[in-house]
Amino acid sequence: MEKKRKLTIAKAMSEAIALEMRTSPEVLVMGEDIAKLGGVFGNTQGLLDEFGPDRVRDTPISETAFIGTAVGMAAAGMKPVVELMFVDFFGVCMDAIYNLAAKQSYFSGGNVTCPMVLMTSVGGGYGDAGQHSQALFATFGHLPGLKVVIPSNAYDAKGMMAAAISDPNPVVFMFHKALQGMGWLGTVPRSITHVPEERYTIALDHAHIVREGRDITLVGLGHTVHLALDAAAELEGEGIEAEVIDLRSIAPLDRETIIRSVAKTGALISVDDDYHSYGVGAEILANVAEQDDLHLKAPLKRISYPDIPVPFAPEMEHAVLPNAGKIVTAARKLLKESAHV
Amino acid sequence: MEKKRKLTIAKAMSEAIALEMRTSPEVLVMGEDIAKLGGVFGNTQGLLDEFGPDRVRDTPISETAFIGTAVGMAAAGMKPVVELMFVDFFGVCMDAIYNLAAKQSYFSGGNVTCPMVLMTSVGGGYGDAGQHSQALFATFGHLPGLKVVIPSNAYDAKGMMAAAISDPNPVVFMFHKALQGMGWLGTVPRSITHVPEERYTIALDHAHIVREGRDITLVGLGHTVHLALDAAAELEGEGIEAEVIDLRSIAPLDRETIIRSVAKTGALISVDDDYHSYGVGAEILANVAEQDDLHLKAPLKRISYPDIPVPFAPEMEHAVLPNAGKIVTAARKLLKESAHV
Amino acid sequence: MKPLQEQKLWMYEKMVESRHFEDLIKRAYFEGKQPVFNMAKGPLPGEMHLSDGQEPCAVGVCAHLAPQDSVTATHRPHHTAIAKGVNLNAMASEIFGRANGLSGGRGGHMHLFDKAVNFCCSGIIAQGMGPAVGAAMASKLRGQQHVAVAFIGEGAANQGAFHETLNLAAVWNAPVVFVIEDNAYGISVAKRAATAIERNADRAVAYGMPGVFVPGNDPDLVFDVAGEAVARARAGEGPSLIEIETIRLEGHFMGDAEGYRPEGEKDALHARDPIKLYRARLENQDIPPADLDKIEQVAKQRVSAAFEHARQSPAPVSEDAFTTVFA
Amino acid sequence: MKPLQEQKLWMYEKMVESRHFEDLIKRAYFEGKQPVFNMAKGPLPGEMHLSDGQEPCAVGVCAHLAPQDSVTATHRPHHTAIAKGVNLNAMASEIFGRANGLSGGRGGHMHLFDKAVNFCCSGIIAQGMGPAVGAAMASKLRGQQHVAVAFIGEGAANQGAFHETLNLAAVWNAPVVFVIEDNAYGISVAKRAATAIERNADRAVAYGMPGVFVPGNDPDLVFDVAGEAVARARAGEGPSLIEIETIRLEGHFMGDAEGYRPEGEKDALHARDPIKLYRARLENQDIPPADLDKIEQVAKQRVSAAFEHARQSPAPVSEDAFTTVFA
Ligand SMILES: Cc1ncc(C[n+]2csc(CCOP(=O)(O)OP(=O)(O)O)c2C)c(N)n1
Ligand SMILES: Cc1ncc(C[n+]2csc(CCOP(=O)(O)OP(=O)(O)O)c2C)c(N)n1
Ligand SMILES: [Mg+2]
Ligand SMILES: [Mg+2]
Repeated sequence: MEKKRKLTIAKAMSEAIALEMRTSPEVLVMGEDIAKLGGVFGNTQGLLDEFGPDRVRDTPISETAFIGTAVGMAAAGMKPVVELMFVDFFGVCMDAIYNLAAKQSYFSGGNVTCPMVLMTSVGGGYGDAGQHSQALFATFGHLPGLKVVIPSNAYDAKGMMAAAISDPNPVVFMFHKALQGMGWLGTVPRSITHVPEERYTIALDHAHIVREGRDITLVGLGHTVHLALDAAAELEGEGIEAEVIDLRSIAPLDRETIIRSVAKTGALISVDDDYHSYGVGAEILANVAEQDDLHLKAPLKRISYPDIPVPFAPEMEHAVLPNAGKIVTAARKLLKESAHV
Repeated sequence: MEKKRKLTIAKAMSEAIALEMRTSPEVLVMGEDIAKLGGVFGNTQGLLDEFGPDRVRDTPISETAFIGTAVGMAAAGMKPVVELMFVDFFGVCMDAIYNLAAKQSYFSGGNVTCPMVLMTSVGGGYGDAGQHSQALFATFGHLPGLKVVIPSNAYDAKGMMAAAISDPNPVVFMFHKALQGMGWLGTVPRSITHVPEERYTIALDHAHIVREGRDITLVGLGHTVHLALDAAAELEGEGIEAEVIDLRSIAPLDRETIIRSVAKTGALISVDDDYHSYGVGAEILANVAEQDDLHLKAPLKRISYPDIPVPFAPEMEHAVLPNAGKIVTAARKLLKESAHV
Repeated sequence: MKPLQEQKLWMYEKMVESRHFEDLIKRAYFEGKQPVFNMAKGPLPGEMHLSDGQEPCAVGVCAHLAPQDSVTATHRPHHTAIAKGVNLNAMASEIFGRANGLSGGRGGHMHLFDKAVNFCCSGIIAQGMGPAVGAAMASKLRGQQHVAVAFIGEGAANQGAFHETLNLAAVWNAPVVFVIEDNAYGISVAKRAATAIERNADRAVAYGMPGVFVPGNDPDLVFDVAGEAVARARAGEGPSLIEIETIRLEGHFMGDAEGYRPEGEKDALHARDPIKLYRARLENQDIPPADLDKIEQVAKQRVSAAFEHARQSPAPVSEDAFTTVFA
Repeated sequence: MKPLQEQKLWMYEKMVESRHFEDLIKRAYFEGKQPVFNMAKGPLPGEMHLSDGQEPCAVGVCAHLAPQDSVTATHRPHHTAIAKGVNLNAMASEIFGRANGLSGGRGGHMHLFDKAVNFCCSGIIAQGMGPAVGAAMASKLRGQQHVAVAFIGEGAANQGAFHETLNLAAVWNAPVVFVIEDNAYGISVAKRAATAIERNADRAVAYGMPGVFVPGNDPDLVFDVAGEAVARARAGEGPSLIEIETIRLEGHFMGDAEGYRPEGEKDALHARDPIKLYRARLENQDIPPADLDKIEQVAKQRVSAAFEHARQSPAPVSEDAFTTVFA
């Protein structure tokens, strides 16, 4: 029997970065507390010891400066991996991300690329309130020139990080705090998976069908993949077979996989923990609604985070976050109504 | 016959601001080049002369500082109107907007409000390229705590600006360069309308049906309202009666007006000039797709700006912008296909 | 500007109150988080940034402020809030996420707003500085004499907002004081690894405003320097920058093992506990220990009562999440 | 560091080349925009920021740079690009939005990238500064001696990115030079209304780096000061800040009526045209006018040929809009 190497996403990320650093002198890591501390979320643990302070650089609290610096390094052919500690901080440095990194290739007609990775933590659920709990997937997915990915488990995280570092384009690598595997944040056990020791890559433009089913399609990303899987397990007991899609990437979005699945199941629930309006679910639903040859048995449905700041008190926060129960209820309702049609 | 006062949006905006300033000492205006120059886009013309440099303040090129300053003034009960010259610059100051202004009410449990207006120019079409031509509606609409509005004509602009300044919440007031009425930017003539001299307000949470029709619903905002109207005029010649909705606001979004219209027409095209994915059209379509009692005669359709940076050369830029022709073609196609069903 | 005896006693009282507040937080924080530390659990979920050691910054500055004056604080706000006179019961309730908290449990420990004393804070580094300039300008434009104070950490002095707001305040001659609490670290990153010069106070020349470094984490010295700066602002003479040498006696946030500190550094810090030192000084100045004990007792009692109040207060209901998003 | 005669002549040539470039732009820009000025029309749509008067900044600095050295410029980039050696034909084509432009017409005048000489620019104020530090750090980490120069306007020195990048460059000892072209205005806003101190060069103390003010818009003085700074950077001694007094002979962008300037200011500026003054100096230094005429002629000819090239080049096709978004 194959020996299992169970790793957390945090460990998988640092392992992937280390592998790239070993083979490419152009890779370096920069960010706040990523060197000595190994990253607030553990994803750069051990890198300073192995690669030293030239290639693993703690920065001042100057996101505009060091992300802009990464863009200049990338233009020069280096491959910086930079961390924006919480995605919530994008407001102090978005220009470097969306007007510089994202447009470098275009403004140079493809002559100057921007091979950089911006890794950033997303998500709430642990009481960190309105400026440290946001997902903001769509904020990034909406702006052209960025690849935007989010792994749901350690195996994917390692392969996607390797692919991200190798990609000649800026990749926003979002890791969800609830899956990160830092003890102090709790962790969905399913995100801790076997991770092969060697290097491998996972394509950044393909969604992954993590569970097949014929009755309804559940689309999730990051944390909500696990909620969808939990819901699918519960629905199974009621004879409903849900297909679960892990988007992995929201830009590019693998529209075909979603549409193919809905063509099969005839029903869709999109589940994400970003804000509702102009969010991930809107895009998923719109893509399906635009198709002219799908036979839907129920209206499309999205479960997302409501259009409110993230409240601190758990009584409020937990109530408004998506969860498996909400998915189950919604699926039941959709399929029941469809049965009446 | 009533005497017509034909004003541009620029003039309507400055007139509305002046009216508020006359009656409320708490209103002041701040931004780059808004005093002596009267605003790069003319919307603060004359204010410095009338109200003086204490209340009409040119700022350094320090958006983080002066928008943050506006938040603090608003907390103290003043009503600052600040300008972010181009929406494209949001990347240098978004924290002040989305983490401070937008959340001040929530973080204080409603005890501290944030009565401020952030006015900002949007849109391209005149060759200003990738960092000065973006619309970014959805970027703002996605983040809770902000009202996000965009007028399509001078009458609306005046009433919406008055409402925005009176609103106890932060209002992002987006004005489209193609409608602004600055000679040097060209202007859609229809945006120059009669504007009553006296103060009036227009609700910020209601879409406006600018043309009734029974065959298909066209939803637009700002500039694309005019494209939709042009398309509707052309479609009329073919016997197709299009209903045109001017969203006026994307946050809050008047979902009911859209759904009611589509319930009547059975077909929808959403038209906007913001980026496609996770954009305005996605939200409009998703809302309709979620309904369970609509009988659609065609798939839903969105026309938007593609997921590419705005190119400089007109041969490229004009080709990728939405226009009336694209709407007409899409409407024809949808209705033709539906006829075959 | 030397503090009067009653001002000294007030500073002592507020420092003790603040420290006791943090002590009670420490106990409550780990409830439900044992045996495995999980930030999401217990009555105080989320990050928790304690201010132990930094009390002199808060009291020395806030001693000069009236409720009408404004303060914007940081992710580490408790000492500042207490010195500014934030309602202790409502603040404790807020941190416990209760319905009668400052914001009804919506904001939590990094987002404390108390309109009655014009206090607020933000968890994004340096971003509270703009609002402080705004509060100052509102006062100025209204012809009032209220001032505003923006507190930040030394790490925040490398954020763009620092530069922009100091320049804007200077150009507009805003009645504002910028106070840097230099605790030598931004999370794990030492000041010298992040800041190009030794003293941020020297950056004031870039804005043509006075910049003063206050050594020794000493309430009386802070009082002195802050007094000048506040008086200057109140007199319409413009903004000032102050950097206060202070110490962080706890980890960056609770749960921080502080492996990044050099061997022995932490122990040495404890010998410099400013409250102990200040008490010793007061005793030296012939204030009877019994008086100080009494002050201490009352302060602690007040805090304990606030915690009691918070714990007995009702939690919000889930529907509350949807209200106050808009006014 | 004084320029040699050939360096002087090079500076003269590049200034003339730059000015002629702008002169031809001026003519082309108004084509199709008459009688009513409409920015969207004609062969050069969009905003157009000319560099007339600011040539000394570009040539005095770039005289010290090789193609391997990097420059990041601003929304007003033509003089800098020309002094850095950007391909003139491809640059002209780009500004005309032609398929053989630097980016095939995707970027336009505010987004000129020439990889061969490591030049780029950005239209968002001060945001090119980070990439310059990045280019410098890439060189340093690779053990190369290339330097980077970030050009900005004096208005940009009030943007947060200025502070953050100077600090970062100092902390990391990056081989970078920050150059401020002080033309006294940010669009309509005078420097003194926006900047708390008289000279941005004095802000260098906030980062422990040398800061030098260069008066007089004088190519030789710029050459001198920039030479020191570039040498310093190349020698691994770290970053520098330079502020150059210069003048903007045209409006902020074309079409700007400049009503915000005090009466008479503009006329006085023209008397200070740096190219005329430099030519007079060179003549005084016994360079035969005929030699200078010859240089001028060649430079102008080169520019005219580039414009001819651009005008005869094909426009992109609409499908090109969709390529090169990603590499
Ligand atoms: C813009 C931004 N970047 C990063 C962070 C994460 N962060 C929170 S506290 C902190 C350190 C702050 O250091 P300092 O300003 O010295 O304050 P201290 O924690 O020492 O009180 C950092 C980096 C943040 N909240 N905001
Ligand atoms: C972040 C940002 N804010 C505002 C602008 C609009 N803008 C373009 S040029 C300019 C003035 C710049 O002044 P300065 O830095 O002195 O350069 P100059 O134009 O004088 O060369 C402004 C405000 C911008 N492009 N980016
Ligand atoms: Mg600190
Ligand atoms: Mg200037």
